Amino acid sequence: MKRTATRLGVALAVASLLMTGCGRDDDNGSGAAPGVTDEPCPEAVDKEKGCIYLGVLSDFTGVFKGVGVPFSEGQKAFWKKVNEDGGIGDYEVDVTKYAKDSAYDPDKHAQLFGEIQDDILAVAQSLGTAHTNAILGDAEKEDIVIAPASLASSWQLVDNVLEVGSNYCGDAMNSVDYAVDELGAKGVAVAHFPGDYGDDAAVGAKVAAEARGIDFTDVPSEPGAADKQASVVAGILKADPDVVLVATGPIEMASIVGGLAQKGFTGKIIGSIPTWNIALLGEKKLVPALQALYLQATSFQTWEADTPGYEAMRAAAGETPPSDWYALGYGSGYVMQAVIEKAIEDDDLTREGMLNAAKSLDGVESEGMLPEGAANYAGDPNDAVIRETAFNAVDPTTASGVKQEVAPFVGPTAKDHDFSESACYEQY
Amino acid sequence: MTTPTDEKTTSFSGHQLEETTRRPRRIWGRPGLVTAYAQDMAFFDTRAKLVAVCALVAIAALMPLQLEDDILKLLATGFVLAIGAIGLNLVTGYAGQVSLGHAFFVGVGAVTAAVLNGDPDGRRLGYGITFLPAWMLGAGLVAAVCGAIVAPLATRLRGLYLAIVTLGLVFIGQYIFAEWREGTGGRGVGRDAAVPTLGDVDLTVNGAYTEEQKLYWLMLVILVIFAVLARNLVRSKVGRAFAAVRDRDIAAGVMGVQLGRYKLLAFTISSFYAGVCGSLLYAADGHFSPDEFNLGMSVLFIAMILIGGAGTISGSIMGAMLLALLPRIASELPGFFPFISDRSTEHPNIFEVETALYGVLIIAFLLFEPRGLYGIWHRIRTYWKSFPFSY
Amino acid sequence: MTTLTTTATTTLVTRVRDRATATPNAVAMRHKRLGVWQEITWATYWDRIQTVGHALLALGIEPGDRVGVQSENRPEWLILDLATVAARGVTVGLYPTNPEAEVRYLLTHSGARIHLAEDQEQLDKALAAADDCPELERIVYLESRGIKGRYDDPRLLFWEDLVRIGAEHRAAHPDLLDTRVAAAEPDDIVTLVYTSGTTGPPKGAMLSVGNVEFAAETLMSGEGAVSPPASESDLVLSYLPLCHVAERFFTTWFSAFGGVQVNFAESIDTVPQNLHEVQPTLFFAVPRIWEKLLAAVRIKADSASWLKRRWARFWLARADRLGATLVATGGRHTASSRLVYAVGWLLFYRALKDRLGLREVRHATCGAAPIAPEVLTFFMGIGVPMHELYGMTENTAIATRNVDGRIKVGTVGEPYDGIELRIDEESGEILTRHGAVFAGYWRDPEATARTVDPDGWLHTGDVGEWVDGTHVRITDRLKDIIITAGGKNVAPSEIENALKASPYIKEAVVVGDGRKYLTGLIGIELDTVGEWAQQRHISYTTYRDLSERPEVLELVDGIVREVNERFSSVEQLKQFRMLPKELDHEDGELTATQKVKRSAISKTFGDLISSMYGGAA
Amino acid sequence: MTAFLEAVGEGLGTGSVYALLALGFVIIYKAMQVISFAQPAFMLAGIVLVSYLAESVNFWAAVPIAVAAVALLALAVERVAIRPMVGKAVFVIAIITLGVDVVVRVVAGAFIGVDPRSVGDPWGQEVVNVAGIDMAQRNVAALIAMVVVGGLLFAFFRFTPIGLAMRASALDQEAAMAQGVNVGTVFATSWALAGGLAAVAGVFAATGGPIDQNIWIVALAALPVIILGGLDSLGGAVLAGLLIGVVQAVVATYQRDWVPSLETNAGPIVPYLVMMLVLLVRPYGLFGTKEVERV
Repeated sequence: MKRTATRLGVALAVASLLMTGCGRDDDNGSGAAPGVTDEPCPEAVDKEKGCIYLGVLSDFTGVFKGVGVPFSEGQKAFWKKVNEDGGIGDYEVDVTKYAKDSAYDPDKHAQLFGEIQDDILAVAQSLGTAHTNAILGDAEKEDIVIAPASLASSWQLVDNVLEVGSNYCGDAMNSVDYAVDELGAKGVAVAHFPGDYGDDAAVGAKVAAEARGIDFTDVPSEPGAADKQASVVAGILKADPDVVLVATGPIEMASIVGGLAQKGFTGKIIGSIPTWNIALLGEKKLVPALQALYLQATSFQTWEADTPGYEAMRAAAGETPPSDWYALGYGSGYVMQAVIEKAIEDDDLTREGMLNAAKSLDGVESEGMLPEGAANYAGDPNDAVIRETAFNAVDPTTASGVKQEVAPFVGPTAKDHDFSESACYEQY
Repeated sequence: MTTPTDEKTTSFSGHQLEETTRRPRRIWGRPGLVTAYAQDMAFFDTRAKLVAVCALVAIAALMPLQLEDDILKLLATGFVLAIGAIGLNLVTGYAGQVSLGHAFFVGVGAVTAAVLNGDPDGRRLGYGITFLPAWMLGAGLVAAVCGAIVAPLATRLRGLYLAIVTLGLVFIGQYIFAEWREGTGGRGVGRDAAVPTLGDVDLTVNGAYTEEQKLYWLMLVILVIFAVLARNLVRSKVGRAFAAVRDRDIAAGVMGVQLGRYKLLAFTISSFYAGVCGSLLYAADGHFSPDEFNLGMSVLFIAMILIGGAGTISGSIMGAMLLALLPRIASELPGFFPFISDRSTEHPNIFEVETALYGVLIIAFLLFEPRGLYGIWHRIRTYWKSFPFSY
Repeated sequence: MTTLTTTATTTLVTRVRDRATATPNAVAMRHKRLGVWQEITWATYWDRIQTVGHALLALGIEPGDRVGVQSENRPEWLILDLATVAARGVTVGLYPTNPEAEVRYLLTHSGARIHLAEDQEQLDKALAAADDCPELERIVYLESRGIKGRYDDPRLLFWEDLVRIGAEHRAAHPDLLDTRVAAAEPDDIVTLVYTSGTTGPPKGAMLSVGNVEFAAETLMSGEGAVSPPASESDLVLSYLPLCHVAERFFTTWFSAFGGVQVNFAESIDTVPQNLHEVQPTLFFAVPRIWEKLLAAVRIKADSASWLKRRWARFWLARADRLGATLVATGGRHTASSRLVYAVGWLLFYRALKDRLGLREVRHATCGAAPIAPEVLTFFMGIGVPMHELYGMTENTAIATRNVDGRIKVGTVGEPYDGIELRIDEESGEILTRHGAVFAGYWRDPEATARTVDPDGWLHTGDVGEWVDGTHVRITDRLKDIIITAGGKNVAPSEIENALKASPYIKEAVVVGDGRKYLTGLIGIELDTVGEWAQQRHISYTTYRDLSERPEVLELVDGIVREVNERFSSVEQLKQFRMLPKELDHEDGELTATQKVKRSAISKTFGDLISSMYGGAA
Repeated sequence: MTAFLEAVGEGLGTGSVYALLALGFVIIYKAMQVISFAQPAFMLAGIVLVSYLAESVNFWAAVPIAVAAVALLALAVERVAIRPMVGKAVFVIAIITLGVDVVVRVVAGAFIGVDPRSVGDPWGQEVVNVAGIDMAQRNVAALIAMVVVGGLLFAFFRFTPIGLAMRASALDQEAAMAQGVNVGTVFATSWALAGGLAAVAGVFAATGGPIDQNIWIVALAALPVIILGGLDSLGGAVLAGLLIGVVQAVVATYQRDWVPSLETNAGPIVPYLVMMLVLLVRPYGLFGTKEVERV
């Protein structure tokens, strides 16, 4: 026993010596800002250049992996092209090393952000609204700029979030206006995920329905296939609306469309942008229903769009399966690129510098990848909000499975709505 | 079946031959010469244990000066999980009541703490109580009350029936959490977790020490307190009653152990620990959502106690630490096995490997080392204890 | 030797009383109950002695009355023993293994008025004998299990009731016992120790107050038996039968005279465990125990995992060398051996001794029967200071002992200071004369006269010789000496002990009196041979089956051959047979102290023996 | 009334899926007194296999192949991870099956890939009108499949030697062994059967729309079903499965009328609530046999 005690004593002494003798490495590398190094990127084109690390918090295995995976691939393609074209200043950009899979779980999202936050300059992709909200507090503390893969109506209220495109709330308003004006709808139902994403669309629809004086029915949904959507379908049928707004994932949307079609529903079903996935075309029995009933509300163009940006993107994509999410990921790069360039221009490539650069950004040349007026963070938030929405219909002949059916327009509700007070979803 | 009174008359214990007033003395160098029951049941029954545990705690306390923040965070999470694992071990490992409902009580704790601590003017319900012990114990108490409410149903059932019913608790709990948006933030959204502050110091803000260092110390202190409490509990009359219920509940009942009472107690205490665990579990990430408290979390806790060692406090801690570090271990794997990708688009990738590894760990431990990490430790200890022989 | 006066004789009782006054809260003894070693202080010990003493007075015990005890070692044994002495009675110890017939003989012969039977088992024996014992009035029992409510013999008295009677008597007559104690005289008989005669019925040796006092003074003073003398800081484990004089010494008398802390083993089966827990500082064992310990080390080391086995073999080999060195130097380390031992202690011997329970032993003693030198050497090698000593009931165990630094292995050491010891030139018999020579055999003046000659010399019956003029070597018991047909005198015990030094051999009985050559009956050690067989995948059912396995026969044959090489050709075994059963006290093959009764053996296994001399098996 | 009957029809469809799953659980339980938590994983494996096979061969050929393959997989799992534990505490074995579930689910899930998959079933969302009630074809198919499979199982247990051995073993394992029943074969067969049943159930759970790897959650509903029916009752499993399916569907349909304030679909927790209510009255389920306790 004495021997054990002695041995432990020695071990303790050695351990404490080790711990006090050589302290832990408290600073982050070469003295530059977090996420900026003089060392080349892991997959550098030019080994002479330093590296800027951007974090990616996406969904590779969860409900929205159909969004997260192509989105991330698009981003990678964008930055690969930027790096090949000489990078930004003395740096190249890496979006691979700190790419994490949150599996569409806000808690895991927050946890992963904690893991990478000391190693990145900014977040190039934060997928999900509630998810981005979960890290917003910490990010604000550290002045970290975030590019969200989410179109919530709250982002224009936050300085460090670089939103692009119209939000779910505005899209929903436009959808209702469209239904009333073009389809003569008398009633609208919204099937949506619980949570900020679904609620945002629901509130938009509700606001528009009230403004236009038509019936509104709220039908909460939840992730899951046909068995989980049965009650949703039942709820919609009971309300008997002329148009149904859907803010879920693609599987849920497909089940709802299928269920409604089965029961003879003939109105329109307008889904938020994340409700479409090209794989639904594999569901042969379902395609006719989708073609007949479904519209996708979005402010972005589809894969085959005829702009220089899309052309370059298609070239960069090569063999990658076409996906509008890929295009969105690719396009979002323009904004981050502009912010980094401005920060370098200001000779302040730090988090603060990035934030200042972002705040002063009043638009970006995206070669037609982003909607008109995107990336305006300088002016009044309400003015900067993109209010126009286009509708895509299912078209199996196109590369991404959808094709623009209704050109971008701004409905009366969205036009007059003040987005600068609070996020739509907070009014749910 | 002998009656306990029969035993007394067999020798002269009824008379004053043994003095009870005197403190039991320890005879130097003779740990086996136990002269009092208290000594036999002592917290540290040997000096080596005392020294070893003190040394371990001391080393653990010094770690933040040496280790990087990301590891510290994992370790701190491990400490908190260990509190929950100890709780589950009390009801499952010690009292033998298999519970798959632990996640529910953890959830109750997390929600309660968040509600108590939350900003009164915030988006969600909050009472603005910043005093850490208040919301931590409050969370534990509310969870304990839930445990006490559930216990009567649980005491009617045994074995796998009980396991499935407690599993139902998780589903019902998730439903309630999802419905109560005011408190929980709702499914898929969640809310900010309780913020650990001591006095005016917000432990989640970097200062002279980083957030991770401060949280690590906080969790270490709390874990030590709760581990000591649990250890004291299981070496008491209550602990022995638990063991009796576990080993053969009918026999225990015949011997005068009030089954209902002790099962109730086991569930209540276990839930209290779970509640405390839940209140602290999200301090580092600052956010949680009700989707967390699902079957997977219950299984995680079960895995902790089985991998650590059922019916041991130290095993609970070891199991929790291993599972807390598992993601990190998995993320190191691609370095050793190049065929494992760290990109989620390729297969097999580390995310899959991590999850699979977890399943494999469970299977492997139960197949090869049913007593878990504690069993391994026990073997090592026995190797030296039995030195220079093998038995 | 202190002054002995008739007015205030120091007895065991007064010594306990004085100690209880001086250090009331020191630990007198420990006994294990429900897994915990319960401590009994001197104050409690003395208090209980007084109460039980009063009880004896209340039951009418007069000076010289006998009180029997048949129990395992436990505090009550000592309490009753000393209470009896306090009442000037005579304690008669019985072996717990004594079968009913012997209990009947002993109770009848001693004429015990009160008898303590530990539990139902002992009580059944006592009750069966009781009707033949007119003097037996009361049978006290300690464990009520199976007795209370089932036995209605009016002579029965539960220990608790005895204590109650004592307490009442004490309250009524507080000074009566003190008066009785003060009246003690040196010639008072303290105890009858029945010698486990290997021939004939047991004889009760009477030991007086004076005997015990003289013996204790001799042991405790000067170089004594243990130096420095046994003290309060010493611990002993009490596990050998207390009715044997050696254990009485090491337990009761060491405790009373030296203040040694007595720890009672739970039972004979748990001795290894208890030894490990208690880690006594003084340890007495009979050769059989030492042999068993040695066998355990060998077997366990061999069956350990690979690394541990290698390690153990290495250090045990060093231990052999260390032992040899110590044997050569008389027990003192040389510089190099001390260094080797120090390293070995750190890496192996300390742990080994800890496992054996001998880690704290400062003085280990072996006696009561001859032991093989290699056993002693082994234990000296691993750092257990072994001392062989010699003594017998009739001289209150006072004769010779080995002294640290002058140890001679193979001898029983030097006579104590202040006693007389000589070896009869003619017969070679060892004779002693001193104050501890017993007062005679109870109710057997004839035998007394045969044993103590008119000059006061005690004839020990052991044959010995001087070694280097200072140490005594015991050759054998006088009556065991075998005279072969060729007229050669052979001491069988040396051959037997050499055989028994093997871990596989438990019993060896050399036969050959009046025969042409020597032969042996050999009994295997079931544990070790069983293990040995298991490792070789030899299946067996019973002891007899195992004994008769050809592989086992081969094993034993090898050991016999090896031992034979060490002896001259007349002393070699020409044949051997396996004992078909384990020898047993109850079957009369062994004495209570596990000594072989040769007469009984030659009768029981006559066929086997004659088969070795060409007769029919 | 039509809506109610349509809900019942819907419920019979999902109920059939539950019943098929529950049969697997019960078969394993009867053989070794263990609940196999690996059933969800086998179900997922079946779905994945069918979704791949349906691309090359057609759906009708894909199903039997997948069922056989999953049965083999279950057999392998039993041999590797379960057989060595026979005789250990049932709870420990149950947890091992949880581990198996995790591993198999990860591997099977990896094959689902990024985009939703389809089993390529011929029914889709087509409906058939039965006596004025619209019933989804896939629900009718599930019900028919359940009846057919149930009948085959009945015949298997009734008329084949191994079926007889399994019944004997379930009744008294030691006595069966003494009569020469190879308990190892019984274990293996029960696992293979359960695996196959899970695969069949999976196919029907996956009909009607695209699925992702989270489809396995459906299988959890079978747990309250088996408790409700009684762990050792095959008939109980079928009845409880249908009952739970119907109650679930009815609640989903009428929840908004009954309790408008509830936003979340209560369907998934209905089985547990029903189970708990029943257990309060009958601690061994509706048809389970009371466990005889020996001290």
